[in-house]
Amino acid sequence: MLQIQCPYCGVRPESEFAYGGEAHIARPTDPSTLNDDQWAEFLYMRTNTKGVHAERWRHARGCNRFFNALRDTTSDRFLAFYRTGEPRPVLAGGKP
Amino acid sequence: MQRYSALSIFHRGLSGHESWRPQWRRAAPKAAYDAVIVGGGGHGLGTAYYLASVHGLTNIAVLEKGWVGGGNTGRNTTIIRSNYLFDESAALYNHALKLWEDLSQVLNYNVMYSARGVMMLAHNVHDVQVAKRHIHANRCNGVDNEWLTPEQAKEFCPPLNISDNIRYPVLGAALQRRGGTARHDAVAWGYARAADALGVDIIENCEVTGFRKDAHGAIEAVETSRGLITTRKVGVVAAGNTSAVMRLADVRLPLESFPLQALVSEPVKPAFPCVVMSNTIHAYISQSDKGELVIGAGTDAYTSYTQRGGLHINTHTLDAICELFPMFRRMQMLRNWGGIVDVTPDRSPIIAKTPVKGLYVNCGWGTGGFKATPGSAHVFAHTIANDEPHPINAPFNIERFRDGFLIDEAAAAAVAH
Amino acid sequence: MADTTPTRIPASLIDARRSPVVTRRDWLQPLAPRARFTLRGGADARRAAGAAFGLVLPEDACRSAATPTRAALWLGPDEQLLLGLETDTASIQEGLEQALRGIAHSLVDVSHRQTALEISGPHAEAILNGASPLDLSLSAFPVGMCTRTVFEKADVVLWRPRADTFHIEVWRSFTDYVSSLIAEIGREYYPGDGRAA
Amino acid sequence: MSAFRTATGGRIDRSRVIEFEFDGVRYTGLAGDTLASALLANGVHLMGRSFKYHRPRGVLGAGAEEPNALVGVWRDEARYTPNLRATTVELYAGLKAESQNRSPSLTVDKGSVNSLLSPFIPAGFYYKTFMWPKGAWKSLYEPAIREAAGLGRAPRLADPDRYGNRHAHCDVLVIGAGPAGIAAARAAAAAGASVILCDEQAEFGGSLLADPTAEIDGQPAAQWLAASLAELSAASRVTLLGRTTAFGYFPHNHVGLNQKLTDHLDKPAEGAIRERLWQVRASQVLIAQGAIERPLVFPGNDLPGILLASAARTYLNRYGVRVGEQIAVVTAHDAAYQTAFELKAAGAGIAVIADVRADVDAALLEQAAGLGITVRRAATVLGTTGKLRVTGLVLGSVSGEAVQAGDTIACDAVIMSGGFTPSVHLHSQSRGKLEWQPALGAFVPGEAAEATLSAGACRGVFGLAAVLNDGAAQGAAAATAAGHGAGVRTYQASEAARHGGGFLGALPQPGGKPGKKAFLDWQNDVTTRDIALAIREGFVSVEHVKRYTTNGMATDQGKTSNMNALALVAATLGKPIPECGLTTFRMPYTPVTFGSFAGYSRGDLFEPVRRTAIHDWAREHGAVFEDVGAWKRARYFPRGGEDMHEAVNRECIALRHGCGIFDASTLGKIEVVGPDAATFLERLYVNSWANLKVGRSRYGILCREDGFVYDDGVIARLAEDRFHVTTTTGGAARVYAFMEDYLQTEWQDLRVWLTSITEQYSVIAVQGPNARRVLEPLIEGVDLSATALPHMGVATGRILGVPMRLFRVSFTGELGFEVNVPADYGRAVWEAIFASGESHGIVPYGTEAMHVLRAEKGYIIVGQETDGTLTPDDAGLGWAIGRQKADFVGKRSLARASMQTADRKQLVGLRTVDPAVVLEEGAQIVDSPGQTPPMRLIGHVTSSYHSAVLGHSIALAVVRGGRARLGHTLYVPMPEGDIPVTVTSTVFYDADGARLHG
Repeated sequence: MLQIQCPYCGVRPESEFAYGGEAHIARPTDPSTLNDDQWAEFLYMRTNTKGVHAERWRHARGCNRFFNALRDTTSDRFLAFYRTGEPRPVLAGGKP
Repeated sequence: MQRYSALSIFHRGLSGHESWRPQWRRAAPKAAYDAVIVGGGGHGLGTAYYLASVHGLTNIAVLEKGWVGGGNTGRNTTIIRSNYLFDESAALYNHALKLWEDLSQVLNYNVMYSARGVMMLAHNVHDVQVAKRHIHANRCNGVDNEWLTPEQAKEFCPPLNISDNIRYPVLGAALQRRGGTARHDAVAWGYARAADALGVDIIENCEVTGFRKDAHGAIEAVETSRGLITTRKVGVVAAGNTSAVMRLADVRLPLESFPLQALVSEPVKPAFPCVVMSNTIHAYISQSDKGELVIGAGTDAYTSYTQRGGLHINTHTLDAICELFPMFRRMQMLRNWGGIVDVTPDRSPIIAKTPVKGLYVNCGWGTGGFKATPGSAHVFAHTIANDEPHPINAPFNIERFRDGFLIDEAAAAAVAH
Repeated sequence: MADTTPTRIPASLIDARRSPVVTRRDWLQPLAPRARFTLRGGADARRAAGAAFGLVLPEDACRSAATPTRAALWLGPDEQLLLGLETDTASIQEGLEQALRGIAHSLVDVSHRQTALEISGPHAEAILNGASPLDLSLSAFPVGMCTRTVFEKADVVLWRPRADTFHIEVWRSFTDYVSSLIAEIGREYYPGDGRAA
Repeated sequence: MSAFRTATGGRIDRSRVIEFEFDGVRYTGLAGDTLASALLANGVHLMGRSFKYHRPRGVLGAGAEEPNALVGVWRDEARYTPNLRATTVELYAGLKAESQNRSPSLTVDKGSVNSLLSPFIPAGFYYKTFMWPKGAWKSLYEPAIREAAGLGRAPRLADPDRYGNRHAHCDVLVIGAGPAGIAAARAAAAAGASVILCDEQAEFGGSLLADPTAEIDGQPAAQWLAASLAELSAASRVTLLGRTTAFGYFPHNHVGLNQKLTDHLDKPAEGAIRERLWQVRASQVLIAQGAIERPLVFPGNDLPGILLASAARTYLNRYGVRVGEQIAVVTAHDAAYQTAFELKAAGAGIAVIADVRADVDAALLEQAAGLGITVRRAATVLGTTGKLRVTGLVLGSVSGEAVQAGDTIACDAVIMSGGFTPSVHLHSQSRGKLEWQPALGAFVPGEAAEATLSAGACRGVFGLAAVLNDGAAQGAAAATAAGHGAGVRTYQASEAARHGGGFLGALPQPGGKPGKKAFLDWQNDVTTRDIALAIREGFVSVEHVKRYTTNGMATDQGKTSNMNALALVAATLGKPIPECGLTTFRMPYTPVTFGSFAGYSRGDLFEPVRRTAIHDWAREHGAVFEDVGAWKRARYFPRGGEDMHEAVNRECIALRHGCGIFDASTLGKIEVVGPDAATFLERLYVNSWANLKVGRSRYGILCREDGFVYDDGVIARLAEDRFHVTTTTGGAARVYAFMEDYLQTEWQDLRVWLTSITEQYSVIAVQGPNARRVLEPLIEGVDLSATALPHMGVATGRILGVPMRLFRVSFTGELGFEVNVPADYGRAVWEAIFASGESHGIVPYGTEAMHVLRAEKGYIIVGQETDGTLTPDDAGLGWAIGRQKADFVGKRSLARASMQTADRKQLVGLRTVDPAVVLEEGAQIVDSPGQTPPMRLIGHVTSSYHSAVLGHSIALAVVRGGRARLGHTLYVPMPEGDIPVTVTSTVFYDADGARLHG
């Protein structure tokens, strides 16, 4: 069970959270202007990063807030936690 | 190829087994191949075998970044069944099931396919409806699957707790008698040996690091940790690592990779005759030939490539097993392990051409790829050889996500009211 | 929004207003019915509501403010659980609605949505840790801390009003589960208690 | 007392004699014994049979590493536990144990024929045979193999014992309470850190328990141990957990511990917890698991009576047991000498010390000579004699590459040492790297992946003083890392044993060939020849060797075998050991009981049983319940011996002619409040909401972004800024999460807040032509007339004085109301309505009648008619879509060409040609009769019932291009033949809705 740092409540066990998939995939403001390929890209295509992954979590059984995290999917180590709407942090060493 | 039989073991046993040769050669990569398969698991090795045996393509190589069969092939719970709901799925998995039935003889390698029966439990009215829908659809598709009352289920699987004193009593079960298990390592090794015998190079410790495309964007070479390999056809069968490999060719896929854990108990004398699965209680169990209870459950919640997961997955899997089989409460977990399963949005695989000419992909098997191994390999080989999908895998294309023609086994099974 | 206080409820009905049955023990008690409101909104809503409620609603995460008869529990940056005496339900609601007029917010009566249990005594932490994965030591979970959290397979709000006492707010249909589970865990410490009825 | 028990010494309680049974024979032991030590004290070495060849086996070790002595233990039939290591089973009065994997008995085992056949059943033989005739694998070979395989037998009865669980946090978790662990725990505790110290054994002390002569800080080690433990016990922030194995290292310093609480007790208290799973989250994990002695690999090394030297020392010094009368020692390590000396002092004869090394410390040789013990250097072992017990050791001598045969030394026990393998299991489980230390011939922990430290022998530090000081230093470092600065203290210590030497692989044999029956993995019967065969057949990766030979895959997980096998692989391939790599260490460290993972979760605690406030009334009135998610819902209310169909028919007719009352409390309810609430619903649901008036409600449909129906429910507007949204029972939690997702991450501009009110209200549906008459007398402040409260009208008022939200809605097609009252009043209000309704023919009805009634009206149930692949239009709900809306969730997907095609599966009604035939739900549909598999399937039956009111069966189905097939005949192919059906409208009853608007 991972330990996750909710930006509001602090460090909590994973069982309080719901994983929300890849972060920074904004819903298009006007979906009707997208062609089917572009829409499928929004719906389904994911980077599935092997490495530093920006992802959403919701403190579903806590403060109920969505937030984002950077996690290395090759070690499951979290590298940053940040609130929804904030830009993806630049990690030390310039790794995006 | 050295034929395997009881007699050959006896003969060679008399001379201390000194005369056995390697089951497959330790090949070094050549500069060029007619086709290259990326991924030395069951699906990839099988693909190479069928390319060679069915399509006559023998100047081919299988590239494996680690050791053959070391990925999900060697990490799964070995369940084989074909009782899927949608016609497309039933056709694919049943194609595989037919190949399983004489795979040992075809490969001259005992893969220990054992049709012990796969029983899927229903615990509520919705489960019963879903099970019946499967059974009817399967019957009409020529796939065996039958309904058992709780008493019949208990007769088929004596350890099953069908009393009312459990949280979700068993209301019945769908049984596929032809379903069962096989020996996972043997599948990889058997295909490797048979492919090797047909001239296929199986190259371990060889990681793909890039693709080269020609002026028209078609594949012309694969860059590897062991040098450049020229080829016009590449089939990627890299399971959990597919996204990473395909990214090297700038192909994006609707995939996410999750950790999936499984475990075995200590070996005991025969105590469990079949495979039992429960979607509602979230667990599945069988007993291996060695005597271990083989148990699996759902994935961890998050994407990961670590091949490990949380303790809570184990507690939730085993409380389900103990609820259904309370006599196993004193059994002991011997070994737990993790794999990386690549999951598509509709939980059905992709076996298809890609936007890149000469590049083919076979992925997205999620938690259930082992059972499809021979069928998947067979139709993927067809796709690579002909540059056109086999009718069976035609629906399992990438475009279905754009066009909305999903083959949504998960949604069909798991919506509650 | 309707006034939710019964005006002429027959006595039999008032008696009926009881939480799901929990076997009473020295260390595990069901708490009496109480007034509960979920307030969601911004700091302006919290300021206004606090003034009417008679408390400064906590701005710090997972902290509470309390008087002998009322409490405000921070459940999220935009969510507070307000607790009061059952008999004050109507007056609390009126007061809050009046104070919040013109301020964007959501105030919802959840008095009957959940029940409350009190677990106390020297083993309270250990018993709770039979199902709660949180660090409940006083340094990590000090007096006054509150949080929504997971309790094995149920969601609860856990609040520590005193060092040796926790209150568990739980949705009513999970009360049986949570109280039975606590009783089951507690058997180790209170072997005579048996399992919850 | 037996001849093998020493007169004095050991940590057993000689005043407490304990009776026990092994294979039906009664023995006695002493309090403090393990089953293994007690049997050894009785001269019993033969304790088990191996997995494959059924070879007779004695104990090899004295602890968790034991591969041979596996036994079944039971107090009663329901508490039968197979495969326990006799070396870790603590003796209690009346213990019953039996050996395993033998038939009919341990001394005479039919299966031992496998040993004779061993030349013909080498590693992996089963992959090469049993293939003919096809089908024989399952019917013939597999059953035989299964019967022969397995170890013990599975328990047959439900386990009555209880299991517990505890989550815990600490600054420093110290795993292993030997000298390193204790020194570490003391250091961390002294610094103010909170500490959990666990050890798998009954007694803390580790190696100190078997070393009577060691001294620490000038006092005997036993005294130091007692004082240290007293100090730790007294410390308030230290938790000591004995009989507690750290079995698994999970991500983010989450460690699973298994604590055994009752297995050692004569009579566990009724209801006592047998085992507890500790789930520990530690800031720092300090591993002090020590090292495990390696056996030496030589022909015949598996006979009973051959065991590890360290085990013999433990049996002697901790349990007061000599493992034999005349003991031969084979060693490549100094420590075995001390064991020999101590055994000699305890009265055993030492037949020989055969040292593999040519160069041996002169002091040891001198000491041996002084005791009259012969030492052979540069020795090797060519074989052993004996059948059920070792009787002799065939020695050889090594000179360069040459091996000379030597003499046979008579003995009744052989103790051996190949040196010690640091226990890097947990470090490796945590994904920490391992480093090869050539000087030690061992892997030790390298770079950590988590906040992990190791101390003492498990990281290659040997010698008591060094181990203590390493423990103290690492303990202080762990405390510091956890935020408690600590100074480092040092210990003075002395011990008799020395710590030089070691050997990996197989002892040299004549001709450089692997000898016969030289075992690497005792339990799985893997020999040096199997390894050679695997490599010959091309299995050169260590993982392949492991899988092909099964080396290291037994219940001991290779604790004694992995390093020797690896060395053999490396030697055969001519590669350095570190280049061959090590197989992965997998959780658990030692086998862990399933029940301890399950903990309290069983029966009603397996998952919450959710009951409504009206549940008890329903139960008292004979309801039969069904599980819907975690809820219990009343399915039907049988009267006087009715079966379900009779009850449902009666309930339906009573409702359509009079009135029915239904508990709809489980439906999800969300209060959506805020100035932008209407805008929010407008964006989310497919329907229009802006134009919904206060006091009115509307049936809403929610799609996912992929355009498929996700949920549905009635949504009422209570105020301009307040909506009462209902969801399906199963959808409550996920719709709430879905809404929060859009609010928090996509539409942060909206001022809207959600509150779940599912459980705030009891929802009582009162349906039927008499519904108004039933409710009217009870209600205040609401005019129930059709004009004041028309269909889909919503009002607030009071019922019996209780505040109420009243919905004029119908899921039956009749005049209907849903009364929402605060849940604590639910039952009382229900009873009052029921009483009021008795003169109007009211009946309670359950979910089954509800399903029939709604199907008669063609109302869908999400999850039954829909399955995640149907669009609103497919489900016949296209009318609900707000056509003017620029966007809503799913709209773009619905615009794809594939969503518009005429052959999509569409919801239709079906009538069977024979009105008495009720189709089976899930049955498939074809458009021509007489098809054979594979058929062209065009749809399936989603709902099917007998309609008592209509007097015929009805069904809903999804059919390709269904709406264009209205009036067509289709076929439902069943095993008994095709059932012809006619495609109809989905509405079977009251098509113009007159009753609804009554």
